[in-house]
Amino acid sequence: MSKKRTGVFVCHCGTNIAATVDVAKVAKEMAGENTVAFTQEYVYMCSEPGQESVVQAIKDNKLDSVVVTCCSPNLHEKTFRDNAQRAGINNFTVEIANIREQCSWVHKDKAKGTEKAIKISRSVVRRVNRNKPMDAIAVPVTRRAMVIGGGIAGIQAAIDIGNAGIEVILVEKQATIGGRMLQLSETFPTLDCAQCVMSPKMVEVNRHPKVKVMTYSEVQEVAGSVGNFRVKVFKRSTFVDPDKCKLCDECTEVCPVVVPNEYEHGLTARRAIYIPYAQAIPASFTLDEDACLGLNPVVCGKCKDVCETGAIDYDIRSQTVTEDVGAIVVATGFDLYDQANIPELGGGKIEDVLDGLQFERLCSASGATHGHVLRPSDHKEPKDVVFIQCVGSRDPAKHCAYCSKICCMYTAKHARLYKKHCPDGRAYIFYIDIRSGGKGYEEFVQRTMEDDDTLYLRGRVSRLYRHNGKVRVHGTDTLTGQNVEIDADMVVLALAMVPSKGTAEIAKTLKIGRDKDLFLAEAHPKLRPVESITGGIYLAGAAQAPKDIPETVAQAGAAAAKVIALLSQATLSRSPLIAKVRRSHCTGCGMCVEACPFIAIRLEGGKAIVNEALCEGCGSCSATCLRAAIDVKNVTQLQVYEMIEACLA
Amino acid sequence: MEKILDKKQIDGWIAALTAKSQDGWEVHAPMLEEGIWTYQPASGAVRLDHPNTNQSPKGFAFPQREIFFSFEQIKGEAPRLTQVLPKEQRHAVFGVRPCDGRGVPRMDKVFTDHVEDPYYNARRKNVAYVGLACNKPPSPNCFCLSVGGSPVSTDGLDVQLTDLGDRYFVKAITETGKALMTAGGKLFTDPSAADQKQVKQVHTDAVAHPQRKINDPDGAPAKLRASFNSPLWEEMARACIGCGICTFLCPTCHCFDINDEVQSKAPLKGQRVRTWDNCQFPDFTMHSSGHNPRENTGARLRQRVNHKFQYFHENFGMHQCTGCGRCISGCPVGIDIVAVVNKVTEHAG
Amino acid sequence: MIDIKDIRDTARDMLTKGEARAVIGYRRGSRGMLAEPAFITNLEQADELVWDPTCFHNLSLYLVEDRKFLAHLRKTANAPIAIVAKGCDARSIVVLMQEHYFKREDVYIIGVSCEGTGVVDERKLAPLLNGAHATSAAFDGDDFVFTTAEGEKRLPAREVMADRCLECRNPFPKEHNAVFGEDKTGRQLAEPFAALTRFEAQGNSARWDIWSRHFDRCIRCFACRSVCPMCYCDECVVDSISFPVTAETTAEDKANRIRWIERSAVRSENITYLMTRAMHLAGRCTDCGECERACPVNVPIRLLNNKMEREAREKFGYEPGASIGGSSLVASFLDSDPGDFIR
Amino acid sequence: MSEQQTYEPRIVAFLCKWCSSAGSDLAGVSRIQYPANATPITVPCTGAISPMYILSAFNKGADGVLVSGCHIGDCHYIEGNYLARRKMHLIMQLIEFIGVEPNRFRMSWVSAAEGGKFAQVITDFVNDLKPLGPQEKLKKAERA
Repeated sequence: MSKKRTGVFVCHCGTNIAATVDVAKVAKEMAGENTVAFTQEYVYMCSEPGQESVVQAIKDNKLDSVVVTCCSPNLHEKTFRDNAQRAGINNFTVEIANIREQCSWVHKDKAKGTEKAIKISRSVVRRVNRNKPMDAIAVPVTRRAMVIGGGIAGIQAAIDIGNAGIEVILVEKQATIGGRMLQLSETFPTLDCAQCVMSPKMVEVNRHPKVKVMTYSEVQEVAGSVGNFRVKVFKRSTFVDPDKCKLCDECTEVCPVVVPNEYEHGLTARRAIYIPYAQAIPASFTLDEDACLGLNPVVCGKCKDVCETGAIDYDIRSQTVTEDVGAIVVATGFDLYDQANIPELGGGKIEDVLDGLQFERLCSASGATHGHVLRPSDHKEPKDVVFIQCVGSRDPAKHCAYCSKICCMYTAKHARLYKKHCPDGRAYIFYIDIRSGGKGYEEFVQRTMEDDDTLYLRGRVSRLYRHNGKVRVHGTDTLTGQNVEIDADMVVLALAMVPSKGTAEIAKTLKIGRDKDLFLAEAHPKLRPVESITGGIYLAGAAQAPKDIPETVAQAGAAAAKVIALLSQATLSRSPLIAKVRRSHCTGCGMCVEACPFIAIRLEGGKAIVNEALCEGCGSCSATCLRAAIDVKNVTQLQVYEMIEACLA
Repeated sequence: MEKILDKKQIDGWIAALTAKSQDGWEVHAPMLEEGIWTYQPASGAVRLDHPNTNQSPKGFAFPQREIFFSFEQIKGEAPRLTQVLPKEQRHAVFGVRPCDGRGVPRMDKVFTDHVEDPYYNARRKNVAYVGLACNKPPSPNCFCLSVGGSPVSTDGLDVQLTDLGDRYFVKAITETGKALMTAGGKLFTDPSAADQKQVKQVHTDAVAHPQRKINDPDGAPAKLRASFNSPLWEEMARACIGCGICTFLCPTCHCFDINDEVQSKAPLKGQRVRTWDNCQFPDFTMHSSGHNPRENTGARLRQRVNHKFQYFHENFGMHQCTGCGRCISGCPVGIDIVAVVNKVTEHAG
Repeated sequence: MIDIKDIRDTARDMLTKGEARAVIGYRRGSRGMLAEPAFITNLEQADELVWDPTCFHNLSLYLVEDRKFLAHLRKTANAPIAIVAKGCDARSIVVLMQEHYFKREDVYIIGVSCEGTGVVDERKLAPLLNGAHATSAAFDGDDFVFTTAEGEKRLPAREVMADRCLECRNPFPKEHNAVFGEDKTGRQLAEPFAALTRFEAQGNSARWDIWSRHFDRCIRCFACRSVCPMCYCDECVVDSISFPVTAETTAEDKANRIRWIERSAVRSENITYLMTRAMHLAGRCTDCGECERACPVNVPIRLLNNKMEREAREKFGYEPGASIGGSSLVASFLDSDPGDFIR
Repeated sequence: MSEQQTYEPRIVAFLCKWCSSAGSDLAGVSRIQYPANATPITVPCTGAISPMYILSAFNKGADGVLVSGCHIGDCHYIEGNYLARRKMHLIMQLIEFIGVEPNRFRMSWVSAAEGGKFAQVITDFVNDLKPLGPQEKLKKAERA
């Protein structure tokens, strides 16, 4: 084996590095390494002349590997790897030693900074010494996509992907697509009707030749990785054949079972057989198996008897279907923060204290009151309505630390809707401050205050309780410093947005992370806001963070664009830095198989075998193997061992 | 030179040896720690009531690890080597049992007979062995009588002590021994006729004590040679686990390995060290091709036994084994060199 | 009480019917009272089998050797191998099967219950015999009976039993094909982990004082590793005595071995060796105690393994050798694993 | 100056690529100052950190060893940090058991967004290591 020839390129980064690190000394020390054949320092290695000099140096000195000691690899690893390729050597023999973010920027003492920079550089030189040239792995792509969640985000993403000619499967847990947006009455700041906007979208997606809509379905299991996922979807039986159902509603008339209607947030009840909304898609009834007396003609069977078209069939079974897709968009939306967590505001037990979505349903023409704002306790028009913002939001000590972003706007909208319904009523809004960034948003809030005569009170509400048939609101107005007491007919809480129920499970199933607030985590907060940390899985809508409809639609479009770009490639290249088994040392104990988070290792003939398409190169296998019989390429145990040695030399 | 030393005076003698600042001795004696007897620097309260030490005293001349030289190489320059010879320090080892004493000339043969090992020599010339005769066998696995030794052998020793109850009968064997005794000066008294008589009796009784027995030690070399391909080896080694207890505890096993221990890669810096090796380790004869001429425990057991009772004998005219029995007592799985030699020689006819 | 005849009959039966190609058990050795491993392949040898308090050895080690031997010859076994196994030994066999080292049907486990006692600790026995050497040892209820030149010596087993047996929680081989002796699971002769608890009661610096002396004493004969059925790796990561060279081994493989420790038996290297071994046995060690018994310089290796065993049990609810299909300690996790040490 | 003031502990810091290494980058971008005692080694995931690395670092003379990764639930590889949590618990217990100061080993969760926390973790570790003095117990002797 010919001797290794490594080039070390030390960047000054202007004075960003050179001010704290004696770059000349770093270069000199690296020149003392046995494998280093060339060293160079330069004021800006990443500049055009800097890059050119690297390319030239590789050629002139017949270098086979390169260490650039500069800024974080996140910034210029790709730059210099591309250069290496231009110079005719393999890009995986290039590594970055980070002496800026991890050294010069965080230390002032030049002697200590230099010493640390030398250790960092030396350890990377030792690592590179054993880096192997490698080619990216080409993986064929399945040109199909799945969108999980049939709200506005999911619908938009599905339509956009479908329009690019790519097959999409839209999976929705509920009996209808439409999600939260379908439950809204009007939307801010234009006050246009949500359903009027939503219904055509729902119809469009349902009729789209490239989109297959699966409602009442849940993702059960996901295997594979970017480009090639295999998804198992559990499709619950509705016991109604949508093709035969004529929406005559006769089944509900005879159904003896009454349960709270979750689509109306418990404001109304429904039967065991029901349709969520008139606009539901698929336009078909659903038989709620849990509520039904028994799916058995002997027990009840009234709905089946009354159905003229024979659409109801108790023998339709739930089934699990397997779909192969190349990319997945997760748009699982949000729920409201549970009122039970806020006992001082009644914990959800005080009558006429509603949450924002319940109020939406009251205002909605398709809702329980057909668009009349009536209070649930006595069905009278409320005269004094108190809206409370930031309930559960912006309270790191007790509830959610973050701002739910849309509550200022929808509370203003609620006040206006209320005033439209009851022009003689009084609307009060408790707020901490008003956040109305967005096109036309600030004007909208101003109009609420000025035109609609809504009373904005700056302060928190400390307590709610029933008092003389009303809800007594104890609050403070911090601007006047006065305590405020209002006997309200109705109170509406702008509860924090939280990831929808089941987000934890879906994150686990998809192997994507969640952030500190338990929303789905984007790969990078600035630069990769619609990608999850797992390749091929994208995020859209409120599952990623609280956001309003236009933002949601924009993100859905962005996610769709990412999916289209991904699936437009004939093959994908995967990082070749994956696990490799040393067969001579493997005893087939199977610990790596168990430790692997990606089900990428199996035993065959008493030895572990890595599935290159599935391995992500995390190294859990190598740290678990007692025999060092499995290693991640280019981050082998031997390399880490030598890096440790270099750090302590 | 023959003297009597009151047992109470032994610490005084050791103190006298240690005291002389110019060419003072470092004295080591068996001490009981964590249930095992080891040689430790003596600092009073030396009793010499040990059965035998857990490890033989061979490490004084042939330590388990020693540095040959240190090396350093700066990139582009020639390597610099610095020999590391042992410190000039004299060691007097007390309480050496006759079997271990007999190990000394055997080690000398290996390291000084055909070749001069400077490291061994540098240590060896500075070690004196103060032996202690075995009034009765200290271990149920003793068999020194079978290998040409005796519980009262003075072979390899500089001084021999014999326990006479409250006092030792002290006999100088070598000039070094005399010097050691002279250093004790008036602590020693001249033996009476009764003392002389008692020593003789003690020695006679010691030899008469029953021991384990190798049946045909003299015929062993030829019979082992004839039994090289015997299936018995594999059978008897079935239980062998390939650990290093037998050889590491042995007073005459001397195989070693040489390694470079690198401290720094750039500049290259480190030491070349010698460590004990062990023919029972599976990789002892492993070739880099993967071929191993002694690929099973049978071949390795044969190597150990034959080395002791055949090869060494052929080279030096004596059994290498001195019958201390440590390999038997120490073996976790019952491999018993006496039983092995007897069985092989019996089957050889 | 186990009648040795039962074990011998089973062995003979297995061999006669060809249901086992060999029986691994214990027989009388040539050294005083001590039993030694026996490899029985014919009927006459079956009568050599013994069962007494010196049957220390965890014979599952020889199942490992057997598999290695067969692999070396590229042979497959034509019949299972039968093995006499105590509770701890049987758990070792379970761990080996958990790690796919061999299959359940490859082994016929002749379980022996330790009943109310266990194996003797020679180091405890020696002072009680006043210099005499025992030529035989036998179980007798809660006593051990030793024969010496001075006659018979009866001692309560608890006084001379190995600590591992006193502290044993499962003296009965749950996994077995045949089993002899009464199941006395639940007997408690000493608190589990009693020796560990005593040791841990000492402060940090006292513990270091003791351990540093132990580490200094280690001669790296590797008896602890050699005697351990779990140390079945062809090449030990810390100090190879048997680098497996196969057709697939490249020159690079050979050159790229990591020297985690040097061969010098000095403290730092001994520590790294012993600590690595303890880590690698975590969740796998079934506390047969053979490493500690074999150690020629009395390093209390069991304490290290016990420490890991207790952590696994108390913090992760993990019992080594509990089931063949069970998960491995370090390849699995629970959401409830303690994390309060993490900042 | 007393020895304690001049003594600078040497720390090997194993950082996972996705969270803690990124967190240390953020500390850099934010110019949060912390002591220069810790040399980072970036690995894909804490799950890839073999206990051998810890032992080896101490063997080679590290005064302290830090392992830092993603918070539970945030692992880029989903489960790697769970596996690490268990392994590191065991190795930490073992190190302490033989009488090495438990403060010589540390594990932390530092996310990509926690630049300040990263700096704090290093600062605290250095402060905790200084009173302990050089680590001699597990260190290979220069020449024995």
